[in-house]
Amino acid sequence: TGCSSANSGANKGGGAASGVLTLGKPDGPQTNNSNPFLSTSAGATLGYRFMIYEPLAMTNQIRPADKADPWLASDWKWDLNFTKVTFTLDDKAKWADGKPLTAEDVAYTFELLKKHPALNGNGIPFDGISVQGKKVVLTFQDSQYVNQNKIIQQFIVPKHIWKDVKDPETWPNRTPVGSGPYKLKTFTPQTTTLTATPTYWKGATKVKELRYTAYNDNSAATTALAGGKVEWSFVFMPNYKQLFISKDPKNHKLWFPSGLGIHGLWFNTARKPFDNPALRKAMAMVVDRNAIYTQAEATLYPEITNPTGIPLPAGESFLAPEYKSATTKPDVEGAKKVLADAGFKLAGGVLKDPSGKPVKLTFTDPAGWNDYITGLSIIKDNIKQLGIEAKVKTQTAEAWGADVANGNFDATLHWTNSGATPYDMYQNIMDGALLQPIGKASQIGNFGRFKNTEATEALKDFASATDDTARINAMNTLQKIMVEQAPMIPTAAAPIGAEYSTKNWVGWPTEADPYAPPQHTQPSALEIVLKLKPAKK
Amino acid sequence: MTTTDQTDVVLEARGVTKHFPVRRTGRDLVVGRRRTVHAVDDVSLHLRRSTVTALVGESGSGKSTVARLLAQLYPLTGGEIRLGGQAVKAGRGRSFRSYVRQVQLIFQDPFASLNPVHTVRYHLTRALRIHGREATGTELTELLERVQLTPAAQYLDKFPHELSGGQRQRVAIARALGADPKVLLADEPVSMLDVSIRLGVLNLLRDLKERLHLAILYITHDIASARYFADTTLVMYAGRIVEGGDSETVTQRPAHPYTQLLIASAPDPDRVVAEAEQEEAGSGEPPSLIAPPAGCRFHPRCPKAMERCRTELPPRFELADGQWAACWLYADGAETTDNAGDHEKAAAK
Amino acid sequence: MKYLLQRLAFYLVTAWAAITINFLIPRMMPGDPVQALMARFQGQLDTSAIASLKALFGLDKQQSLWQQYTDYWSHLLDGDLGLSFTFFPTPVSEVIAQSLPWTLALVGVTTLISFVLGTGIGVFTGWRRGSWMDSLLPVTTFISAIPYFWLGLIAIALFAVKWPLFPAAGGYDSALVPAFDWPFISSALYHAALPGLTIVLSAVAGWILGMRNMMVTVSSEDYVMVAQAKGLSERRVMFGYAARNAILPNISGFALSLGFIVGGTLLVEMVFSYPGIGYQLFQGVGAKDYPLMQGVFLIITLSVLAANLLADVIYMVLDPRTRREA
Amino acid sequence: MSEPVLTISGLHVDYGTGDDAVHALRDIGLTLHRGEVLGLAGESGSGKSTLAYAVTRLLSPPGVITGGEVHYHQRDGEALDLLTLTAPELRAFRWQELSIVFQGAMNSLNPVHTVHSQLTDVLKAHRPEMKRAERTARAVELLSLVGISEDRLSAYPHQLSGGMRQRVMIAMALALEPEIVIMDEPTTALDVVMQRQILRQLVKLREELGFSVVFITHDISLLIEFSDRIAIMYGGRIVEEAGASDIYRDPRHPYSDGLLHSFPALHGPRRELTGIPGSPPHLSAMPDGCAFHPRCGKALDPCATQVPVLARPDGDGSRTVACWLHQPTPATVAPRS
Amino acid sequence: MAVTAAEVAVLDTTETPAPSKRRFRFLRGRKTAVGLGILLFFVLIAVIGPWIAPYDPDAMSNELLQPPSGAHWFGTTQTGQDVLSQILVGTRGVLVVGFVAGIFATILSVLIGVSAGFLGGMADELLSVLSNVFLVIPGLPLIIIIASFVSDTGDLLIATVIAFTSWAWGARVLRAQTLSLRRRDYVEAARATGESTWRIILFEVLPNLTAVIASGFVGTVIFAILSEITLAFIGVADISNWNWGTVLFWAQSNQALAQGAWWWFVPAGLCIALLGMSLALINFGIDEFVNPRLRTETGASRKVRMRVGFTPVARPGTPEKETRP
Ligand SMILES: Nc1ncnc2c1ncn2[C@@H]1O[C@H](COP(=O)(O)OP(=O)(O)OP(=O)(O)O)[C@@H](O)[C@H]1O
Ligand SMILES: Nc1ncnc2c1ncn2[C@@H]1O[C@H](COP(=O)(O)OP(=O)(O)OP(=O)(O)O)[C@@H](O)[C@H]1O
Ligand SMILES: [Mg+2]
Ligand SMILES: [Mg+2]
Repeated sequence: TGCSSANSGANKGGGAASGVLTLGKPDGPQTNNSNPFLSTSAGATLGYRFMIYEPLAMTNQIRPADKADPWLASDWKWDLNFTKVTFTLDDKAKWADGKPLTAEDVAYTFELLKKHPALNGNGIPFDGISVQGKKVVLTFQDSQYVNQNKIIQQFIVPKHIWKDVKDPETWPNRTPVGSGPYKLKTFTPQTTTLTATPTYWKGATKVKELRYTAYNDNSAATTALAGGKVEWSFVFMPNYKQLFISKDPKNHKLWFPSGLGIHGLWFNTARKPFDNPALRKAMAMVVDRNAIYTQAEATLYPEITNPTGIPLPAGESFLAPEYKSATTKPDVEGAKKVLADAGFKLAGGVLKDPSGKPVKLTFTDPAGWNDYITGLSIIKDNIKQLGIEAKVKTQTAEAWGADVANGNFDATLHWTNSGATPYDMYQNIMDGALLQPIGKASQIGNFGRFKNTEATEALKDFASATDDTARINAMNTLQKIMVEQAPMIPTAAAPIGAEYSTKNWVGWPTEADPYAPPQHTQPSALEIVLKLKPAKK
Repeated sequence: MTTTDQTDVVLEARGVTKHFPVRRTGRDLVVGRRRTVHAVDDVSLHLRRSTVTALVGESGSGKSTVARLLAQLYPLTGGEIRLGGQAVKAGRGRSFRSYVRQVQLIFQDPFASLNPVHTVRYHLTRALRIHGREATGTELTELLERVQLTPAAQYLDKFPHELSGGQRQRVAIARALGADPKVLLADEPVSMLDVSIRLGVLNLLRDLKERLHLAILYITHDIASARYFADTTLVMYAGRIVEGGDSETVTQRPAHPYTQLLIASAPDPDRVVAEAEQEEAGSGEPPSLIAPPAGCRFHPRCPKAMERCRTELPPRFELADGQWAACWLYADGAETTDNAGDHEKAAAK
Repeated sequence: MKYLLQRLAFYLVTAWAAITINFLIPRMMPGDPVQALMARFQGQLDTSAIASLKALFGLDKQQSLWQQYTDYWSHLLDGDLGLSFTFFPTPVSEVIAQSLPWTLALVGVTTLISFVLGTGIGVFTGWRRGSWMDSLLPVTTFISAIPYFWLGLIAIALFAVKWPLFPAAGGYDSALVPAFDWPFISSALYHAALPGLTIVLSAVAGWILGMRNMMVTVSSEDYVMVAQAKGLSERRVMFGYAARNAILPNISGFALSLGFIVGGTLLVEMVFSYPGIGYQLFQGVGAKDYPLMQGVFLIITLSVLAANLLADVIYMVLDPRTRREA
Repeated sequence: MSEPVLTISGLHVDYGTGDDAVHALRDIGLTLHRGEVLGLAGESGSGKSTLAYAVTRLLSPPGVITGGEVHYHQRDGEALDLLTLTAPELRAFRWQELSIVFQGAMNSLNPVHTVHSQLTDVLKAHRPEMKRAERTARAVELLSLVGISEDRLSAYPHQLSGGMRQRVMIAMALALEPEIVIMDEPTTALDVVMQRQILRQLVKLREELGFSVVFITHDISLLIEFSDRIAIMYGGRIVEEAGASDIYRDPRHPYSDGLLHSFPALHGPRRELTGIPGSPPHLSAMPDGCAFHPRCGKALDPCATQVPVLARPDGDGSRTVACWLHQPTPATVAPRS
Repeated sequence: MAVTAAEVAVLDTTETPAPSKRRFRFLRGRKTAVGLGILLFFVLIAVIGPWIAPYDPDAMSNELLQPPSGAHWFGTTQTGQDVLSQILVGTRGVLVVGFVAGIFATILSVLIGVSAGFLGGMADELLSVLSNVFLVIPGLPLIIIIASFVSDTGDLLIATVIAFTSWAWGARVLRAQTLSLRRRDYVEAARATGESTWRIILFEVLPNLTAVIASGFVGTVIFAILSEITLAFIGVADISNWNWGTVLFWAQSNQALAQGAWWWFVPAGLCIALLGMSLALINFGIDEFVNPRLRTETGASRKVRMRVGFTPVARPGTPEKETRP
């Protein structure tokens, strides 16, 4: 920037004719930082890091069980019960500066992660890293079954550039060089522009320029989307039909599929009477997930229809046989029966626990998280039918975060981790290995202090099992515990969605063609961009 | 009238000095200099029972400062104050209260010295209570009657703004009397009042002096009223008392050139004829009190200044009839001759 | 001169106290930047990233508060404000450098405009008291009582969405690169128009009222009367005598408001998605970004102090009474 | 001293309008002759300043002139009705023909402009043909006229002493050599020495330049000494007007008489001081009839109900007084018991 | 800046008496009356709001985002809540925070400002530095930070925080005032009569500061209300407590304006502006009381136009001659 003619030739606005695709995100002004390893960089926040740095393989988070597409690696092979993986690189791959992309680069990238825990965001316990000709071999101490997708979708950085970097943790990487189809053209806090590299090894892209604009908040981003200023974005908007679709019903589209992460009401199972599974289960039985879906989540967060909490269709293949066709319909009578069986008494509209104390609880969540608060209000109404009196209390995000970690809450809406299998979310909810006493911060997971050795065992089995049957058994056990004990009531799936416009570009992933989650900050965004074609006028 | 015996003296100032520090400037800090306003220097005076002593002088000559020093509102820089023959040094609290019970100050401006938010009743009640006296209706009525505000009931619940200037000044005086003092220090008690009501207040003060045998210090810049109202008159110039004596004598036969200038300048309907003669009387402005002139402070303006005046501070020279002046003109012969006419001649030299 | 020196010493003490408080406040807050970051991603960032982020931000080492404080000062004196957490590893000074100019330009210019405009109108309304202009006062009061963000949002709804005369967000067209050329500058001006207008509208009322009141007060001063008695032209009396004296307190008010430019713009920037420093601070607070918060606070504190000093100087220049010769 | 230069007749001034208006001046009639010093006395609040400002329409809001006429007689004999002048005409008239020295010099000088600028801007406004250097020269001349050295030209008001400020004001008033100078208590804030100096200077200047002076004060002894004629005001009206020595020797109105017996003399025999009982009325609660009657020892019956007009007392052509004691009364004249 | 004007104005009020009976006379006058009227209206709503609210402000219904109608005067929200009820119920929070903060801040500013002014010397220097530090620290960001570090952001806490960050202006003005009062004759006179220091401060000085304190109080209330609403709007304060700011918060986060639901957004804003205006008018009244020159209602009627330097001539009968420049 800075030269006086910088803008003389610039054409305004996006459009297929000019080859520009405009993207937007409501995260505020950015700083010039394209270090792909840092989730705080502009590259990560806006998502353009994946347009520059390519993964070894392209996984599909919304179909995690499908086999990943080869990308930089033409092939990969897991051996020895997922303690060893061998990557074979695609010969054609080369860096944007013309240098070939070699196994050395791949090994260097993994070395970097191993050497700098600060960069190893997925916390993969790398062990042996070796180059064997065109192959790269990684070995691990333990089975990496549950981490397999995280490992194969690792993006690769060029060794010839990174080896001179003194401190990769604080390097802003202002002129990023990757193997991807784009390179950074200009950076300003408000807008980052990427331009296509003509020499991309997979062949030229149709989209010649990507323009990422940072908006300060949702409403500004929504306004931009509605007005066609931004063609691809993901923003939570209430009433998207009116705010977005209705502005151009033919072209304005949105799709919010989910992966294997969910949101739900976490109980503090170390507190009485929520340590009683019957009580939790009864509550789970009356929660109206559909109301949450329509009123709290504005139909943007996919509804969870299965009592196991596994979002569909992403987790279809993991469902235990007994829950294959189960659905969640509020069942007040059933719930009352469960309670009565467990010794709870309903008298005068007030539920009393077996010891005779009325059941009361306080829901907490940060002020300002509207969807959560609305969701809590709905649950509050739902459980009133059981005679349970709930209060919704808001806190500051900080205080709430601390309270949740320390186990200082009754029940709260919170999210889970997600991964290639439901393991990540279940582990997050019920892993006894993560259990901390109340008052001691548990940041990694199991905020609800769920103590169940069966669950802990099943989780361990699933992660380290040597064969699929063992894994299926473990997974079925977990689902059973989830349904029977309800350590947490799933309320909505975590979407990986986006709004986009087909006015200038077509080829977006859709319900019918779910080749990738549509979000532009995900690794698969690259796949989408490569598939985009100018719309026919 | 002139030399009453010492027992009559109620309040006495001996060589009282007050210097105010001046806010220091950056340069002062560098040079290490500490400058002061010499507001009052070496002032001695006696206030006697049943006597009005006038203190006259131009604006800024230090009259109010003397009054406040006598009221112990400021700490002294030097000298001492004796009440009933005892040197006093009132600090705060109890000793200060017992001092102000005997010495009360009346301020120049009756519009400013009564708190606008309080009634007459409040002002008087406080004055009585502070000095440990009952503040019943009769006491208050009596107090108001003493200053001729009758019927008292009509005034008790009034706010200052509902009273005329003269009435306010009376309330201020009543408040001072509430302490049942021996000494009243009246700092220009009438200068803010309308011409037609001044006299009433002055007459009241004189009446109080006679009835209650108060010692009154009457501060004014109006030398004619000093003649009318005071028994003795002191003339102040630039922080020093330059002349003193019986009021009639001081006003009719001023000894100090400054007093002469003052009297020559005062408006006087009878003057008309004598206009031309006084043409050459002194002029110029009063000196800076931060760096007062050496010697006699009046010498830069004095038409009769001599060499000695510039360097040496003139002491008091006693003249006839108890009159005295701090002026070198009277250095010789003052002690030898009792002839009052003499100093007139000396002054004319 | 003495006056200035005295003020300077006073400012140094104030600055020290303010900076110390700036240092302490963020540290007294609960939560930590990593937790805040996790909450921002709501599950899209795995909990396994916590350890790596802690290592990244250097939060895994324990240091006494005193140690941190002395470090803070020694870094500060080196001009090092640390690395921002939100934008790790961008130095705070860079975050500030890229956002401050926008704030200064937009709010600075509009503050100046509203001051000049408001003072001007205030001079006339105060001078012509009892004219129809007095009936504007309630309207002005009403406008000045409207919360700024509300006005801004209504303005966007009307003039950017319903009748798209102005852009709704941003500091310039996203197709452009900041540079000293016409396309960029015109675009920046165009984008500044709506936020600018709303700022002026909501700020001008205060100046009008203040100036009017001073004008009325000064108009009945004897020297204004003397000027009228001297038969001077109305212009000379109004400006040379009345306004010249009436403006003194307003000028120092203006200088003070210059100091608050940096701190007071949060809502403008939020509402109009303006890339300025106020929004940056807001984000920093949300993200527990101590270095950024401290940095912005430092800038605010220093600019307020500088503005105060400026006010003193201006006052000294304009009011000969404060210009005491030593 | 016969030729009038300013005649005021039937002047009424209110503060405010409508029901809560305060009648500050009532039916004022007064003539100023060329070259004379007319003293205006009366206690504070009696309307002296109001009268001075009303004449040039300088009353600040809410002052309103509600009646009467003010005529200025030019040298060529033509009369100018000051109350009908338009703003530009008024501006041209002011200072050129009539200048004012305001009460309290502290506030009359603009604190942010130098003496020089305040002295010359009036020249700039009225003598546009003058050059800058000429204006400065004139400013120097004016200062020397009142005995201030020219190096004070660049000083700001706060750098001058009270006396100097007052003298600067006087110099300024004389800048255009006007016909009339109105001085509103020009010396109250000063001590007697300074006061005499300034007044002496003024008398000298008047002899040189020949302007007329309206001199306002409530210090009656000062007036008697310095003025040719004296008008005494009470409660918004003029109650007596006569030559200075006439008033001194033989005051006709009981209020004038009271005034003269309220201040002690410095010389001569100690006079009997009687003073005036009671206190001045408040304008908003003015007694009916003669405003002075509640304090008057000689009040007659009509005094309480009927306002006496300014009339010549029997057998004296040079003075006027507004008192039922000195004029044929409409009703029976009987002293009240 | 109204504050500056007041500050300057009050310095020359030696001549204005503020007697006790008339101490609150600044509450008279047309502007003040209008202001008080509006304020009283809102106070009334604050008291009875929850009773007269036609619906439970939290209750969701199926009438989603309905424009104003007979059933819902101010329309409904995204979740079918009644906007009018939210505003009625929310009035209390606004006023409570405004007034509690105003009272706290005023007490602080009186304590610090008056002691600094009266005691002088070292105490003055220290207290001045203290209030200047609080002036220098940016208010809103500081409030955001403090508010975000306490776990329970209820009304009272928000009020305390606002009070804590907004007393400094008042303290400064009061200090200047006290400095000028300290040397007044009646204070000296009280001392000369033998009054103790604390009695002088309490009974001689403080009552004379009533107007200044009142004006500072009203100013702080305005500031507190705007701050509170801003905090609620940006989601720092507890948005489950209804006040006008939370109404705006929900409206904004549901993009009411973009959805065309102006009825959700406009009433709260207008209420704030109205309340703010009423307080500003009261302050005007106080300013006019302190500095009578500021009065607009100078008794001037339509007929007579007052103008500085050109006294109008209005002889009864004769029409006024226009005096244009
Ligand atoms: N508190 C103070 N600090 C500094 N200087 C002071 C103080 N009080 C008085 N002075 C100075 O002391 C000198 C004498 O003042 P004082 O008030 O005693 O004079 P005064 O004779 O009463 O004058 P006036 O007739 O105007 O009342 C003046 O120069 C004044 O400026
Ligand atoms: N703005 C005003 N509003 C109402 N009444 C006023 C106003 N200005 C003056 N007055 C009243 O008009 C009367 C005359 O005032 P004026 O100033 O003319 O008196 P003065 O004789 O000059 O008194 P002083 O000797 O104190 O200067 C006073 O009673 C005063 O209260
Ligand atoms: Mg004095
Ligand atoms: Mg006057």
